[in-house]
Amino acid sequence: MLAAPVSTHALPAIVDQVFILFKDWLVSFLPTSWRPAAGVVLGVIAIVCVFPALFALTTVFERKGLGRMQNRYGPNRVGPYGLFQPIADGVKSLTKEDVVPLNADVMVHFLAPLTLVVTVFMGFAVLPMGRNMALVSLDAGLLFFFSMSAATELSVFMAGWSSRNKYSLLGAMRAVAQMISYEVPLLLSSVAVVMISGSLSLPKIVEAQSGYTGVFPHWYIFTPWGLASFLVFAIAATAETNRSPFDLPEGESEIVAGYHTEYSGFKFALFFLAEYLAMFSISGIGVTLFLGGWSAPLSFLNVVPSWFWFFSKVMLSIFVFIWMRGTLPRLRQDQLMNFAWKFVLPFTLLNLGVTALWRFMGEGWARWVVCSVILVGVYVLMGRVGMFKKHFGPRSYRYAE
Amino acid sequence: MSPVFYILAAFTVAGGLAAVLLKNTVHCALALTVAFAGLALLFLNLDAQFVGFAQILIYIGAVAILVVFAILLTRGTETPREGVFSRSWLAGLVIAACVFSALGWAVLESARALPHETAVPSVTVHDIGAALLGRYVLPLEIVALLLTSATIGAVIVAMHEKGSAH
Amino acid sequence: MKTVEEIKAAIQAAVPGAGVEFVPNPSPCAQHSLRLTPGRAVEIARFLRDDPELAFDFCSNVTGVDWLDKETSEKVKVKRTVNKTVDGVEQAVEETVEETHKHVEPGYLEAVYHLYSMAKRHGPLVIRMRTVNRTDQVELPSLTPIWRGAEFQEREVFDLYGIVFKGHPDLRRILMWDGFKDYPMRKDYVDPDDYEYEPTAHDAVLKRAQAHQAAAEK
Amino acid sequence: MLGEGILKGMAETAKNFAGSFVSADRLTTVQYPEQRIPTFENARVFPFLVYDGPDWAAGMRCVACQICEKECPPKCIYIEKSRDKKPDFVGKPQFYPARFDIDISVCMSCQICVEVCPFEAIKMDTEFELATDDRFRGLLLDRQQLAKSNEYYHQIHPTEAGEVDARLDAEKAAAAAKAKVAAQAAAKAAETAKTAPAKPAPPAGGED
Amino acid sequence: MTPVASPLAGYLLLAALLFAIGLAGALTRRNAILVLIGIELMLNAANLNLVAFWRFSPHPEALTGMMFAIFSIAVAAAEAAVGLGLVISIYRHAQTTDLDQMNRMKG
Amino acid sequence: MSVAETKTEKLDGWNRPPTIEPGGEGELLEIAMGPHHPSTHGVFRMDVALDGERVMRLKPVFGYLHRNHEKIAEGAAYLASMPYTDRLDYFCSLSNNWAYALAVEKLVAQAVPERAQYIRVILAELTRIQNHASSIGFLIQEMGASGTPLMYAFREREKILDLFESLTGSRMMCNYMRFGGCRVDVSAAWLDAARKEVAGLPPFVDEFEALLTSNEILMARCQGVGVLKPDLAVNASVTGPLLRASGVNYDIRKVDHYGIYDRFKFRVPLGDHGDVYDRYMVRVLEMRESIRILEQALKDIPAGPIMDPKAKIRGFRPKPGEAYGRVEAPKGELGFYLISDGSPNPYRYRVRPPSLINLTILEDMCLGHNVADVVLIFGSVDIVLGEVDR
Amino acid sequence: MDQDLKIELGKQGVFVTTLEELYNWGRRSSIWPMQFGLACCAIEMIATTMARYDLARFGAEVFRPSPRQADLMIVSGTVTKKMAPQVVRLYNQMAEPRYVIAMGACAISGGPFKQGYNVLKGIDRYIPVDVHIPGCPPRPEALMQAFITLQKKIDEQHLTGEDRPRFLDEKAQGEFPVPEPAEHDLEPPSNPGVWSAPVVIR
Repeated sequence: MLAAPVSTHALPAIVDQVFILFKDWLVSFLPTSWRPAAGVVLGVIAIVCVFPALFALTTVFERKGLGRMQNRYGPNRVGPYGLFQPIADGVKSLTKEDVVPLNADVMVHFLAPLTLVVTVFMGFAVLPMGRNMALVSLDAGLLFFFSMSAATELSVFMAGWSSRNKYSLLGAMRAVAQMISYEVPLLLSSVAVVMISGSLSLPKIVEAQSGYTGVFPHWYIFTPWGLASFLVFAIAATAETNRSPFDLPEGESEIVAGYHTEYSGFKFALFFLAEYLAMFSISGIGVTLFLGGWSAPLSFLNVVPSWFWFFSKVMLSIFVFIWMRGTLPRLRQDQLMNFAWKFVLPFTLLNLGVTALWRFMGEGWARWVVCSVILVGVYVLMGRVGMFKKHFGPRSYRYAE
Repeated sequence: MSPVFYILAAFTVAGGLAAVLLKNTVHCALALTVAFAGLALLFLNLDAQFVGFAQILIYIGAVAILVVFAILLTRGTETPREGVFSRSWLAGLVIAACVFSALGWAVLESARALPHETAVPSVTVHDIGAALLGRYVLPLEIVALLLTSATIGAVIVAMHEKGSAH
Repeated sequence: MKTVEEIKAAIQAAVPGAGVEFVPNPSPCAQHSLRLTPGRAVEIARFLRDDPELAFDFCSNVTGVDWLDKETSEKVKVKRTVNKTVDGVEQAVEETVEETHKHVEPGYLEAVYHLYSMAKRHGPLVIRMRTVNRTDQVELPSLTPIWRGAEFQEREVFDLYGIVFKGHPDLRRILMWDGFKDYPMRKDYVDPDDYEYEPTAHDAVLKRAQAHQAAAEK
Repeated sequence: MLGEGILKGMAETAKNFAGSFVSADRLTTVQYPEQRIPTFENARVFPFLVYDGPDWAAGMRCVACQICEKECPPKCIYIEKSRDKKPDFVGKPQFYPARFDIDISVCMSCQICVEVCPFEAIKMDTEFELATDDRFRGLLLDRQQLAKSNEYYHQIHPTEAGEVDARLDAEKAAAAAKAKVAAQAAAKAAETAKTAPAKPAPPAGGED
Repeated sequence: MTPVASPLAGYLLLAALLFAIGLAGALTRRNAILVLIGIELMLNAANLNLVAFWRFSPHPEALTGMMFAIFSIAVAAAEAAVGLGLVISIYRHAQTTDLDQMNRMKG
Repeated sequence: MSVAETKTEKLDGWNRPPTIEPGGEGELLEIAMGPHHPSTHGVFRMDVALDGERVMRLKPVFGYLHRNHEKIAEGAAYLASMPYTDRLDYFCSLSNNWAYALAVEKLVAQAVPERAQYIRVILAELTRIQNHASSIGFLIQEMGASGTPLMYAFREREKILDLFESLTGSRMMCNYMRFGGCRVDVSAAWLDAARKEVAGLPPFVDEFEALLTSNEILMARCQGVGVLKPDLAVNASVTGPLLRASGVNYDIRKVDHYGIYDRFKFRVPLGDHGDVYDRYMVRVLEMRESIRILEQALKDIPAGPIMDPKAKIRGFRPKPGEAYGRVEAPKGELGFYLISDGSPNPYRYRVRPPSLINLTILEDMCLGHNVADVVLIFGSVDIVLGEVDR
Repeated sequence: MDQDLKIELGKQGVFVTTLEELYNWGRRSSIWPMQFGLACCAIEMIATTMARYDLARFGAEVFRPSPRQADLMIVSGTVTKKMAPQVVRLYNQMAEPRYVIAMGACAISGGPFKQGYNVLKGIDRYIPVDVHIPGCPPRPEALMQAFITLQKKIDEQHLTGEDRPRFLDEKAQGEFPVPEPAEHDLEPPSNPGVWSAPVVIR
């Protein structure tokens, strides 16, 4: 944890750093040699409390939001406005019988959800959730994040394989194949940011975006390459978290419930938790890389605490996840793979080139025009070619009287 | 020699042993990832952050998954009827034991000459990047070539049969 | 569209020696039908499908019908000589006696096909085939090779009536499970005894419920 | 351009999302236990037996003719005729159901019993909240549970009940007229009988 | 184990042990994939050596050992991909991953 | 994955599903999809053999909802079967009613008064719209959309069901038509409500189309999937939107001229590719045509009786004979075949279920495709198990 | 929960009571039905989850495709003899606590189709049913009312004592025998452990 250099004790600054100050105050009761470790422990406790709570809220808001999109209320009876719904779900999941299939691999079956949740939680360690609010400020923070998200794949496989159920295995294979395929564009799209900011450390990346031109921020999404990377990142992130329209691993219309078909009770709840936590962490990374992390969207809004901006941006991205889920049908396995390897990956590579071009063209409007033209042109071209090659597109129909 | 080292070492060796000894192939692969994770932690213990994370990303995120996929694709999940160890297992064991004793003897012999605790080197990712694109740019290019050719080679090897079947 | 009689003539012209019989339908809709003898039925069906003028390319409906053994009793007055003792004397007297003659017309199973033409937009033409009896000779030629649309329907007729369609590519039970033994749509099928609890039993249901109770008490 | 259709779809759901906060068309939920969709007059769920007057046993219109029992497609009605008779609404002595059970766990709400009933005695209820955990006692309704007053009938099916009442009134009037004629005839006959040698008077047609 | 003065010796011993385990696995297992697993273990043991040498070298800022380890990881990944590709390819041909049986068939 | 890899074996017409050769590796994976599989519209089962995710063999298994409708009907009076027809295709009870009434009316040469004919047309077309909307909703649901199109379809369906309920008394099991007319008359208020509802339908279809028609994912998933060639479709007795999506112009409303469909101006939309997307679009376009019919019918509906006064209700005993009557139900040709032996019960009562017969070519359409496509193709056939198994 | 028992439990400690209440509240507020439909009633079940009726308000829109994760099996429609073994098997796969709602006439008793040869005369012959909804099909509101009835039923359950729910009774049956289709009928035609016919006096 970075030290908290609160220079001015103006109220906004105090509010901004309130968590850090609180932590420092708590830690100050301990001997000095214990303080760093205690700080980390406190941070871990905070993360372990905050994000599951956020998960609980998100599930109920997702269900309500989906409901609204579908002209209905969604859960609104359990507690005020249905807010206690996730608590009830939790109580029930905890007390529900834990069925382990007879021929399942008991040990692996038991370990899979645990390792999944643990690896997903690890990802939060490097997220800067506000000014000075990263649990550990690693030099190779981005790398750490991706290595953790790569480790989740194995847990998914373990879950699917140990259940000894055809649907589970099929779901797990799908999930792993999909996650591996989309990890490549995910990594490469963030490489663009690393190229410009010149750092793998997430706080540094945020700082690189925290300037303003007039009132408008210097976020990477407001550059041609940044927008393109962001789109690719968003697509890949959706695929990584198995959300609609890439939710094939759980495609209930074909393979029942995917890799967690055979899980019940609390273990199933853990999978559920892990899915949402992954959504938060990947949204957090997306926000950090492209949307300026904890910096305010307009310069005069800086009085609002930084953690507020971080969490609102994350929630906004969660809303988009939900929105897409409410609208889109899912792709097919081969289409998903083709999309990853034949569309997203080449486009990402091109974008890397464009980023390099941007880096070396220097300030001025020329690089804006050149980069935008290349990206838009290639996008339209690839879209056209893809559509024609796959023979899909709008059709006309004839009538008989 | 901190207790952390002993814990990690035990963890890693246990993973490695399990990977070699277990009956079920998938269990072996999973145990292998345990060993990989232990090694990654050891790297971190050695203050090699970048290598540690790269170890997790590549070994657990890619190699282990690859192994698992290969096991499933070759239907290796069932334990074979004829036993899991090769007929020449004894010879193998002997050779391994010999190798270990030779190495161990060499290490212990030279233990006195080995350097003692040194200061923690302050190497940032930035330094590594600079080194990769500076002094080590040639090996980097070669590795890039190697990786590309390996990818193509693996794809071709795996695709080949399908092509000829039709 | 040609009338059914014309079609019959056309069939007989095209498939020499085909046994085709005109079966009138007394109902007001007058959908008369043709009865084919099973032997040449496939050829006739192919002719019906492929003849450019008839072009019955669309086999809409396949039905099985179960016709039970029909017992017709008719009362006949018969004259015969009976030995009688009239006035103490035994003599042969001719007498008219009423006798009931029972004919048992053997039952049969029937498969009915309704054909239409999508190309010519006419129809329906009803063709029917009969099995010899209801017990052992229940084979009919399958028309699935001519009209694929008959595939599941013939399977259904096999399942529920027990008509065995020769030449059907995949004649298995379709609605009932494989180990099932009976042909439930036949008129003489007896339901399994599972009337354990019938709070509003009456008529036939009552009888079965009572039978069940009697069996349970035993 | 690729992605256009997706955006169009997203716009559609967004419209519904936003609309759900302002427009009733976009938020069609009727919150059931508190709010209810008004029942339609024609709605039908399960049959009930209509009775007139305050006493359900005395006023029951059903005469145990058992037509509905016979016609009921799933055979969910069970009727036992009474041994004695009681007068019906026009005063004619009729049998009544000593037992009238409907197993609503079988009933398919087809309304055929209503259609075939010549006495306007069985009608369709609109009550549907009948879920129970007791299958054997909760779902076999006897005649007391089935009996509902004519007022209730008016309440749930006002138009139809009005027609039925009009028809019954007409029938009653016709019966009364017939009875009157019969009574007059009887009176005449009695008069003539007075003059003529005594004849047994015909019974007055159900005037009680 | 005798008390080792240098921590490096501990790492080296551990690496030797892992290497031996990997070697034993590679030499004794029947299944081709498990042989590959053994080889991976051996490679990792080597990596451990490299990193340990880098850590305790007099000039860690030269990054030699670490670079070696990074390249070795990259090469190992390539090796794993090609090796498993080969295994799958052979499996398609012979319908087995049992090395003993593959030997028996002689191509 | 294309069907071009499949080897079509021409065997006396198009009789056998094509056989395809496995790609080479390993045994086939046998999966029984159903009978409680989430996307089999109830209790349908497909025994699928997979090579990877590619379908090599597919055998539908029926009978999990075989409720002995025909047997029960043969033991009951003609009228008593009317409520049972509701439960055949439980989405479209009114079409079923009509088909059965039509068959019986043919059997006894029963005329139907003008007003009743109009009511029948109105109800049948409303049924068609709600069925098509829901079937598209289910199709997209199977494609993985989390219910939104289905919700919109059901939102509209509820409005139509309100019309049904206020007229016939029940939401789904209307039991409305009678031999020679209809059970109750429509009121002016009902007609107004129906007009209002019909006026609200085009915006609904527009919304539906905006949500789906040009969606790239939907196009990518549906186009070129589950192609059904017209000649095979005809030979396999496929009917309804499935047939018309293959480009065969056969709509029983136009062919048989039953009811009073001749009086209305409407067109029959046809597809050229015969794939899932065409089926989807044909349904959408049919909804639009149905709205046209409804507008005309609601404008022209005459006054008059709704039951033929000569119609016999009590003691209904048709003379011996037989009749086959069919209508264009939303799912295809729904026919009833009745044999009367002069008794109050039909001697033989047979339903020609479009859902079952449309499934004949399920295997042909699915072979060589992905499992995910199977679900889609199956959804595009639009079946209801009550009718498949009866 | 009735007053007497509250007092009685109060003796055992408030903790138990509140725990029981929390447990029951959790169970009843989060009933996830299984995504499983049989016939006509299934359509009304779907309609119940749709915008107009919106079962989601009770937190019950999470229709789980996998029986392991579902709490409630809504037997919505006719159970045929061919299907009955599957239904029982599915029920066996569900994790406790599990509930069954028999929706519609067919599921309760075979309904209008009970005279058929292939129709099971009520699913309660094989598995225990918690709530029965008559109707053919029941209106969506009726399903919701049944749902509320089930919630009330759960609320009234005590975790200890004689009337504790079945899943807390160690001696109670966990797996139910799955009937086998035989030559003429299912074997056994009913499961005597679950169901016995009441005596019909007639």
